[in-house]
This record gives sequence, structure tokens and C-alpha cells, in this order.
Amino acid sequence: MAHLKRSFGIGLWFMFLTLPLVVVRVNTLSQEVQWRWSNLLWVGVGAFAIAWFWQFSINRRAAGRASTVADKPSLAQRLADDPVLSRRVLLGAAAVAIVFPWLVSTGQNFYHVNVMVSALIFVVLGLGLNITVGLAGLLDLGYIAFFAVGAYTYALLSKNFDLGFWTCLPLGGLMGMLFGVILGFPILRLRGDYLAIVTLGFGAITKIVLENWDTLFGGAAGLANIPRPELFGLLLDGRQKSVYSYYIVLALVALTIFVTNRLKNSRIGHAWMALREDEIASVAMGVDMARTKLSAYALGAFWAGLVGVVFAAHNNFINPDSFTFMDSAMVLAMVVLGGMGSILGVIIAALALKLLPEYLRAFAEYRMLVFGAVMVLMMIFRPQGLISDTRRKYDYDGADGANGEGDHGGK
Amino acid sequence: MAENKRSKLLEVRGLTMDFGGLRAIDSVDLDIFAGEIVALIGPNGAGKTTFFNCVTGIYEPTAGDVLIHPPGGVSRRINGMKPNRITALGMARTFQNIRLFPAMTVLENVMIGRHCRTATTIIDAILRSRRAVREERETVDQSYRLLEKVGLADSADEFARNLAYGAQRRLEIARALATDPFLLLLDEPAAGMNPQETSELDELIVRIRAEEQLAILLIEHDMKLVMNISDRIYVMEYGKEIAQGTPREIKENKKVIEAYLGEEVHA
Amino acid sequence: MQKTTLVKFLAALLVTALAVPALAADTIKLGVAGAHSGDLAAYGLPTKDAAEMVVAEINAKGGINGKKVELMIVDDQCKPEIATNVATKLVSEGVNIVIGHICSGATKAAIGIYKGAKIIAISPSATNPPLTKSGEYANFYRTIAADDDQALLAAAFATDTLKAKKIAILHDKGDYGKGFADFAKAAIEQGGKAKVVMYEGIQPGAMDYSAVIQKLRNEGADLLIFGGYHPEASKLLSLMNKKKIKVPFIGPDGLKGDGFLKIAGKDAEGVYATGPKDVSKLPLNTKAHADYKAKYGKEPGTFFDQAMAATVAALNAVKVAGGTDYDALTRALKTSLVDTTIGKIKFDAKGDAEGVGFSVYQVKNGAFVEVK
Amino acid sequence: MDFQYLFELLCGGIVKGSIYALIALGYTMVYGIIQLINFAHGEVYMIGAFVAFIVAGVMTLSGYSGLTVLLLAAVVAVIYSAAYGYTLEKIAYRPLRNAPRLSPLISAIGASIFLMNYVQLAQTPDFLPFPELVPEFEFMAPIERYLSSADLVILIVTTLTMAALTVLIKYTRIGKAMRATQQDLVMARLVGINVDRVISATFIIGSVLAAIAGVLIASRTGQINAAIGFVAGIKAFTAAVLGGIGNVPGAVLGGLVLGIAETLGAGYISSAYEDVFAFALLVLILILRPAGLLGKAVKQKV
Repeated sequence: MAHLKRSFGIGLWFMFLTLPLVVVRVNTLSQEVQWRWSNLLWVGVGAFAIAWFWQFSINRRAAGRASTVADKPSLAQRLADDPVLSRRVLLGAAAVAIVFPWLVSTGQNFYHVNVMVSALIFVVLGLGLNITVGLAGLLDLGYIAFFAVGAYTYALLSKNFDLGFWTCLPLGGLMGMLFGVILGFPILRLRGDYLAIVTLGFGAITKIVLENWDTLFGGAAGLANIPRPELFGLLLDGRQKSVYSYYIVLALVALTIFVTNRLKNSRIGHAWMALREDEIASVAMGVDMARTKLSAYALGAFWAGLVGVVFAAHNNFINPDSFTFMDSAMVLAMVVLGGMGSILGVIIAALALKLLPEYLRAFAEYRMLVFGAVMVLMMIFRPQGLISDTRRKYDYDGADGANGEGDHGGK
Repeated sequence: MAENKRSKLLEVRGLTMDFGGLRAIDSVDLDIFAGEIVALIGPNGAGKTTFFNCVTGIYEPTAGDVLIHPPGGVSRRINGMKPNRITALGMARTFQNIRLFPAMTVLENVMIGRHCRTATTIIDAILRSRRAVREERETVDQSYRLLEKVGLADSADEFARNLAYGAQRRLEIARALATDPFLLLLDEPAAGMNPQETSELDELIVRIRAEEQLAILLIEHDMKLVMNISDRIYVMEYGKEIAQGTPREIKENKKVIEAYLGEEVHA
Repeated sequence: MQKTTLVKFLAALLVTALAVPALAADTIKLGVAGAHSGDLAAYGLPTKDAAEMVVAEINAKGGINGKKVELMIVDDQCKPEIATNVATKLVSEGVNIVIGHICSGATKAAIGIYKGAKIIAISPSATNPPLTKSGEYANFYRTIAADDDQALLAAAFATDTLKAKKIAILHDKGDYGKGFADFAKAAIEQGGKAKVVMYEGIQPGAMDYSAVIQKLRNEGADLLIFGGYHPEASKLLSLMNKKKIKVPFIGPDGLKGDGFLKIAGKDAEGVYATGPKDVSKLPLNTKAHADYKAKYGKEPGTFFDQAMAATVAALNAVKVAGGTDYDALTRALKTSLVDTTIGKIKFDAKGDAEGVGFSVYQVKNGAFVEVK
Repeated sequence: MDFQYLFELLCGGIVKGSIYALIALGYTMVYGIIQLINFAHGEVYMIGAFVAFIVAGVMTLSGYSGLTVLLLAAVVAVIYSAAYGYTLEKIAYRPLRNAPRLSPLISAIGASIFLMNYVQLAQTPDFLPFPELVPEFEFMAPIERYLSSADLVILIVTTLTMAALTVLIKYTRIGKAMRATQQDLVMARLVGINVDRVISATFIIGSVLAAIAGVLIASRTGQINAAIGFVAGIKAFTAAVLGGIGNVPGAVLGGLVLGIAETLGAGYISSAYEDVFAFALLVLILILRPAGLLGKAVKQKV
């Protein structure tokens, strides 16, 4: 009953809050005021229902906190702990990914392949940022700048020096890394919050420079006619090009997963996570903060640069509009929603965030609204993300001292 | 000036630390010899933790010298060195407010301690080179051995945040030991422990000194523990060193009794 | 159980992916691509309305050559990377001819995909000159004149009619605004009748432009040419009025619309803007506007006339060519004169509509009036 | 050297800077107490401007004009911004008070995106014309090239607001509680300060300042849309960091320094790079003085 009364109060409060914005609309041209009272009713009812549910969830969360001293192993953890099952799931997923273009593209229909290429590009971005934010805890709000570095590296090198895609691919990654080191060097000793605003600033600066320096970067008009990836000089038609791009980016995804996974459970990965958890304790335990942070920052930038090259090649055209703060926020959301540090989680979140809007265009208007709300709710109710990070278990056989080779954590 | 009998490990001379206009530590001297257990005591706010932070590189002292003489190593002045360098040189610490890595497993927490004693690079890790595999195996073995020593081997795969309070303190000690220190600095290791846990800790500290052959400097309020295990005691008040000596000497020192007047002395 | 969840997830993904709309046979598929959501929706939605109106009318009369026209409407939000996706979607689903895209950047990104699939695109609004003038996109047509044409007009108007001597040029750094500013600058410098005393980009969406306005006065400019859209223009004007800087202000067709009048209010008074030639007296145009008003209860938005014309021209070409063969359509577009809301048009060798052009307008009493 | 031009630019920079300062205060006060970057603070400013626009619009169309409209619009805007700020804290931040540091920051980014899109959907994504609520004063005519009437009002109002804030923080009960909480949240709670109330009050005060800034700047530039909060928020936050976040006089100084630096950069170099100057200055200052201009290098408790 108390709940009900409280929810009722909250409903009224929200009706008050939304009153001017949701009800009144002033049309200054026709000098009319539109009163949309029905909206208010919806807000009231909606807020009432949500408030009720909210209290219920908060209570449950509080109760949950108190009782579970020992975390229950998550599904993902159990999966990771079972080598046979995880290997099977992995093989299944790989098989589906490989035959995907043949399942969905018939004749000239390669729309779905194209959409998937865009989504997979963001999977790589998400996994790259996962190293910086998820593993090392360095909040980077300008990550998309490194993506831009890779994209423009390829566009400019292919245009001015006639370099091919495969030459530029590693160069793009290295350029991203180089920028990561140059930018990271002075700023990485800043505190976490300062780092956020400074990286945001770098993201903004990158975009402004791309826009203003039009003799080199083509300005807002962008750079067009960027060559598609070549395949031994074969001429490919539209569909083949898309399928080819698909396999390239799929391979990149696989490589990213492989590398991230190897690093995550290594000496370096442990140092990243330790810094994320507690900087002071880490340095007191002998972790070199500057070097370790820089390596995470630069490695994250490397993947963005690498996949930037693929992005430019796949789209044929780039301009600064693809590299805005909203894009950085989108990649960050993938990492956060997926579960910081969790590879599987980030992949699922990236696919969901890129594919759902593509197939649910009807809801496009509400997409960003829901997206913002989900970010808040996720932090409150499931801060560990969709799939919480799994920890590897090391084998240890005390008796004969052999061990620790246990590679089964490796997915 | 080679000490024949006992070699000096840590030598602090005139250490002074100012925060703004406030002098937190005023010209403190302190020595630690090999194999000793030394306690640093004093009322709250006496500057004990600040002293630790100055010695371990978290703060850079305003004046004075911190010199180390690692056994079999080169002596050097470590003022203003980064904490990770100091740890690599052989001094490791624990924290008053426990600072574990909560979202990592117990074993991984200890493995971090081995960071400065291993050399696997990013490339090694990606390729799982022979060095990486061997180092990882050694790290796991040594870390596990330390967990056994502090009695946490059964919880190796638990998240550190799920350990009980006393166990978290012991884990911090294991993590510090993993850095292969010649001097271990413990900041109130018994804080928040019940008498049972405290007496276990007492036994653990003594055992560590014997088995690992290292010296220990500890800050502690539990006088019973301090008097039990310390070889020598330094007393600080308002940033100044007011006394030093054996437990017996300290117990009878007037200044110390005055300083603690009003404070409960568990002795 | 994890496995089943994953399998279910993948299966769901597959089902969604495979849910391709069944291809309806025997219709003429007309794609409409542009920004229908997001910041620039105001520029894209009128085109969608226009295409819907034209197609509804033609289908009511039995279609073209006995075939109904089917619309395929896609939203690119004016973003290049989305534009390539929707373009492949259109191509994948067998589109015959595309009306769009709206923004030049998105158009550039998409046009290559249409070119590869031998599909013609007619844009009502992409004014970036290289789209036609570079000759790289043989499949591109437009029913609006290119930016350089209006920039030339603006420059000539500034130096010849208004006799300005020291001209300041500002732009919003965007593709469209900067293009206009660059061409105007080149034209003025080439003309030699006036000096460009200031040429600068401003940050769109910034809180304040007072520094750049102080600079304008400091340079002693007697005329301002601005390349960009209405929000920045009205912000500049508002600050200029507050600082009592009264110099003539010339903008591109991005200003010539209700959006600008609405937001700039009394600051808009006296502002010049170039815009497509006044076609409101043409009978077809009058009728289209009346129909629109009857249907939606408001005046049509930006690029509506051009979009009507593009749709009519496209469908006329299909009729004349007797099908949707690329070469036949090309021939029809370039030879067959068709009566539209913007006059009788056909396309020149590069794809620009012949007979469309720009005039200069000035705001008088809250409305744009053509300057004769 | 053209001193008149320099002086014109300086005046413009101070006006701009005082707006930055007004918004920056909200960031800095919240940060001082709970070490949270309230990323959605810019949206509160935007909502203030929107509410003022709606009230002013309705009143103007009902035949009112002049000062009545200005005052009522400002008052309603302030009330609503305060209500939004309060609600925002309750929903998006309070449940995360003890969460890891990144969580509330991400929640804040989410809240910012949500509020921006909420206004966009409820109202319009287009720009709206904001009525000129400040009349043109005759006596300003001689110095108009330096300071317009709207600029003068901005300077007066920001100065008064900041003076009021100083009094509030220094001498009132809630102000003292805020200072105590800023020093040590746990200790403040132990001595019986209702910390939750203090935090709410901080959000409300910050939101009030933001709403005032919103009404002032909107009536100066004559337009608003749902995205203005993001741009202003980032700049104001930069100003707060520049001055030393958590430090109230620092926010004012940071705002002024940022405003002047941007204006001079735009006036003497190029306005195309205005934002670059702002962020470059930020990086430079943080490298030289990691705690900002007035921030004290806080020794982290170990």
C-alpha cells in the first residue's frame, strides 16, 4: 500500500516535471500554442507503473546484495569453465559466421551482408575500446578519433601514393597506435575524470582539424573514390566486394578476439586490470603505471586504426561526420552494456546496438532515447553488463609442482 | 661503515614532509637491520602512515634522506622514486585500508605481485612464447605457494572481494611477499581483526620472517601484538619521533606514557 | 543451457536477416532516399511527400505502361555510412530508379553503388558541383542548380548591384556552406571589383559568435557573404544587430525558406539569399502546392518543388523509354522535355537540369521577395 | 597593436566567460561533494532555456510583454531546472553512490543522451527562435561596440548570482553543511549532517545557476534547440577543470580564462579553430598544473 501511494506521488511528480515540455508546443511562425494534454496522461500512467516496478527492483537488488556474499558463477563463467562445451559453442558460432553471406545473399541481394560488415566493424571497435576502458579502466571519450586516423591514413595513402589495401591495413593500425602514444604520453598521468574530458577534447579536435584542413583531408566534403580491397587484381562486382569485405572484417574480429583473450590472461592483462581496480595498490606492487597505461591506450588505438582502414575501403567515401562524439559514446556503450572486460558481452552488445536499429527503423526516433535510458538502468541494475567478465582458473597441482598450463580458459 | 654483525637495510635520516603549511613529519630518523621486526607506533594522526608513504614513494618527502642497502645489492637514495621502482628494489607494503583488486581472483591478486619480477611482453603474451608460458607457470606456482603459506590456497579462484576481512588482510601480505622483498612494511595488519585472528597473524608474521628471511616494519595499534613480536619499537607523536627502544624500554618510557595518556593502552 | 540460449539467439538473428520482403513482380520500383529522421529531416521529408503524391496520382491513373509504381522509401539520415547501407538495400531489392539522396555527402557515398548496379539517381537537392561537373558519375542527375552557380550569382550581386568593396566571407565549415563560400571567394577575387577582407569558418552550434563579428567590424567589411544554414545565419544576424553592425548579408538557398524567417524573426529583415528561380507562378507548381495544402494542411517544405520535378522526370523517362533499361532511360532523360513544377526541363550531358537557375531574394516584411 | 579591437574582444570574452562560469559552478559544486562529473548538467541548462521559451511564448501570445514575461519565464525556468536536477540525482546517481567510479559517469552520459532526446521528441529537433526579453537600454548606446544591453544584463546577473552563492555557501546552514560534506563526506555524516539532503541541495543550486545561464544566453543569441546543452556543458566542464574542479572560485576563474582565450584566439587567429584553442589550453594547463589553476594538489588518502 505504501508502495502504491509512493508510486502515485511519483506519477504526479513526473506529470509536473514533463508538463511544459510534453504538453505545450509554441509555434512561433503561426503564432499558435498547441496543448497536448493527452500526453500528460500517458506520462502519469507510465511513471506510476515504472515507479512501482522500480521500487520493487531496487528492493530486490538491495536484498540480493545482502544475501549473495559469494557470487553465483554466471552462465558465461560456467561456459568458460567447461572446455568441451565452450569449444563446441565456439565452433558453432564460427561456422554460422562463415556461411552467413551465403545464407542471406542471393543474386544481387547483398544488403544484409553490407549491414553485417558495418556491424562487425563496430565489433572490432568495441573490442579495441574494451582493452582501454574495460580492461585498463581508462575512460576514453574520444576513441573514434583513432578510427578516423586509420580511415584517413588509408584514404590518403591510396590516393597520393597509390598504396594498396593490404599495405595500408597494418599502416593504419600503426598510425592509430602512434597517435595513441603521442596523445597518451602527456595525458595518461591525469586522474580518471580529467582523462575523460581531455580525451573528449582530443576527439573534438581531431574532427575540427579534419574539417578545417581541407587541402589535405578534403574538409567536410570528405574523400571519395577510396578503392575497395583488392583480391589479386580480380575485378569484383558489388556483391562479391561486400562478401569479400565481410570476410576481411570477420578475420579481423577473430584476430581481435584471439589477441584480446591472450592478453587478458597474461602478465600485461593482469597489470591492466589491477590498475583499473586500484592504481595506488598497483604501483605499490611494482606495476609501472605510465608504461602499462600507455600500452593499453595505444593497443586500443591500434585496433581502431586497423578497422578504420577497413571502414574507409568498405564505404569508398569518408568525411568527418562519421567521427563524432556520438560515435565515441556508441562504442563506449557497447563496452559498458556488454560488460566491461567481457569479450563475448561486447560482441553481443555491438551486434545488438548496430543491427537492431537497422532492422527496426520504425523505432528510429526513439532509439537514442531508449539508448540513454538503458545506459542509466544498466549501471544501476546490472553494472557488470550483459555478460559479466569471466576469470580464468589456473590449474595447480601442489603435489608434483607441475603446472598452470591450463589453456582451456582460452576461447 | 660496514656493520659486521647485522647489516643495515633501511636508513632514514631527517625525513620531513609538509602538506601545504602543515608539517606532517618532522625530521624523523629510523633504521632497520636484517631480520628485524620493527614496530612504529603512536597515537592517531602521528604521521605513521605518511611516513610509510614517504618511504615507499607514494609521496615525495620535503626533506631528508631515505637510503636502502639491499642485501647483496647496491645502496641508493630512493627519495622521489616512483613506488613501482621502490617495490622492484625490494620493499613491499600493505595498506591500512585494504586495497586489493576486488574483481580479480585471489590467485591473480598474488600474481600481480610477481609483475616486477617477470618480463613477458605484449608480443610474448600474444604469441604465448616459451618465455611467457614458463613465466606464467612459475608465477602460478609461486603465487600458489604463498597462498598456502597464508592459508588461502582453498580460495584461490574466488574473487578477492568475497573474502572475509581477516583473509583479505592475509591476502595483502601474500601479495606483498610475491614481490620478493627484503623489507616488508605492514600498515596496521591487525586492524579490525578479532583476538583469534590477531593471534594467528602474530604467528604468521613471525613465521614469514623466519622462512622468507626478511625484515618487517609494521604500524600497529594492537599493543599486545606489538610487544609480542617486535625487536625494537619507534614511537611518533605529532610528526616527531619521541622514543625508540626495545619493547621493555618503551613500556617504561615516560614520554610514551604521556603521549598515550587518555588513549587505551592494551598492554 | 548456455548453448541453447546462444543457438536461439543466432537463430533469431538468422530469421530476422532472412526476412527479405517478397519481391513483388512487375512493378516499377522507385527508390526515395534521404534524411527522414535526425537533424536534417526537415530537408528530406518534403521529398518523400512529393514522391508519394506523384506516385499516388500516377497509380490512380493506371500506372506507367500498364505497370504500377512502387515506392521504396529509405532513410539515410544524411550520413554517408548509412547512405551506403540503404543504397545497397535498394539495389538488393531491385530498385529501378532512385530519387535522392538529399545531402551531397550521402549522395557521394551512395552514387557509386548505384553506378555499379547501373541505376539512375536523380537528386532534388544535392548541389555539390563535382557530382555532375567531375563527369565521374554518369548515372547522376539533379533538378537543382549546383552551388557554384549560386555562388557566382551572389558574388556578382554583391559587387555589381550592391557595389560592395570590402567583402567578408564566413562559412560553417560544412560541405555545402564552405563550397558556396569558396566559389564566392574565387569569383570575387577573379572579378577584381572588390577585396575579400576576411574569410573564415565558424563552429556550427557554438554558443557565441561575438569574436568573429568584432573582427568583421575591425576589418571594415561593407558586406557579408555567409555559406551555411539558417541557425548559424540567424545567430550571426542577431549578434550583429545587437552590436549595431549593419552591413548587407547574403546567404545561399539554405536560408531561403520558412525555417530562416521563423528563427531569425525581425533580424531577417533586409537579408539577401540566393534561391532557385521563382517558379511559384507556374500552373503545375500552383496546383502541386494547393494539393499539398489540401492533404497536409500546411505549406510544403524545402526542395518540394525540385522533388516533384525529379519524380515526374524519372517516371516520364520510364514511359518514354518504354522500360527501365539503363541506356534507354539515359537517352530519355537527356532528350525528352517534360513539364514539371519547376518548368519544362531536360538534362544536359553532365546531368544538370537545363533551364533551372537561381535568383536573388530579399526579406521584406517577413517574406522573401525576388530582387529584380 | 589595435587596443580598441583588443578591448572589444576582451569584453566579449568576459561575457562569454561569465556564462561558462555560471554553468561551471554546477559541475564544480557537485564534483566537490560526490566526485561525480554530472555529464547531464548541460541538459539541465538546456531544459531551463526550453521552459523559459515555452512560458515566454505562451505569455507573449496571450498578450503580455516586457519585464513581466522575462521575470516569470526566468522564475518558472529556474523552478523546473531545479526539479530536473533534483530528480536526475535521485534516479541516475543516488543508487550508484557506492559503485565503482566509472559507473556513475556512464550513467551520467546516458542521462545526458536521454534528456536531449526527450526534449527533441517532446518539442522539436529544429532550432526555435527565443524572444528577446532584454530591452535595449538607451544609456548603453555610446559603448555598444563593447557591450550590448544583453551583455550588460548578463554581467550584472552573473555577478549578483555569484555573490548570492558566496553568501549562501559561507553563511547559511546548508552552505556550511555543504562545505563540511565537501571536506569529508563520512565525517559529515557522523556529525549528524544529512548528507543526502546536502547532495540534493547541491544539485538544486547548480541547476538554478544553469537555468539562469540558459535564459540569459538564449535571449542573447535568440535561438535554442535540444543540442545546446551538450555544447555548453562540455565547455563549462572544461572551464571547471581548468580552474580546478571542486573549487568554487576556480570555476569562475576557469570560465573567464576560457572565454577570453577563445575570443582572443578567434579574434586574432581563426574562429574555425575556436574549440581547438579551448581544449589545447585545457591540456596545457592540466600538464603544467594537474589540479587546475586554483585546485590544490589533493594527496590521495592511502
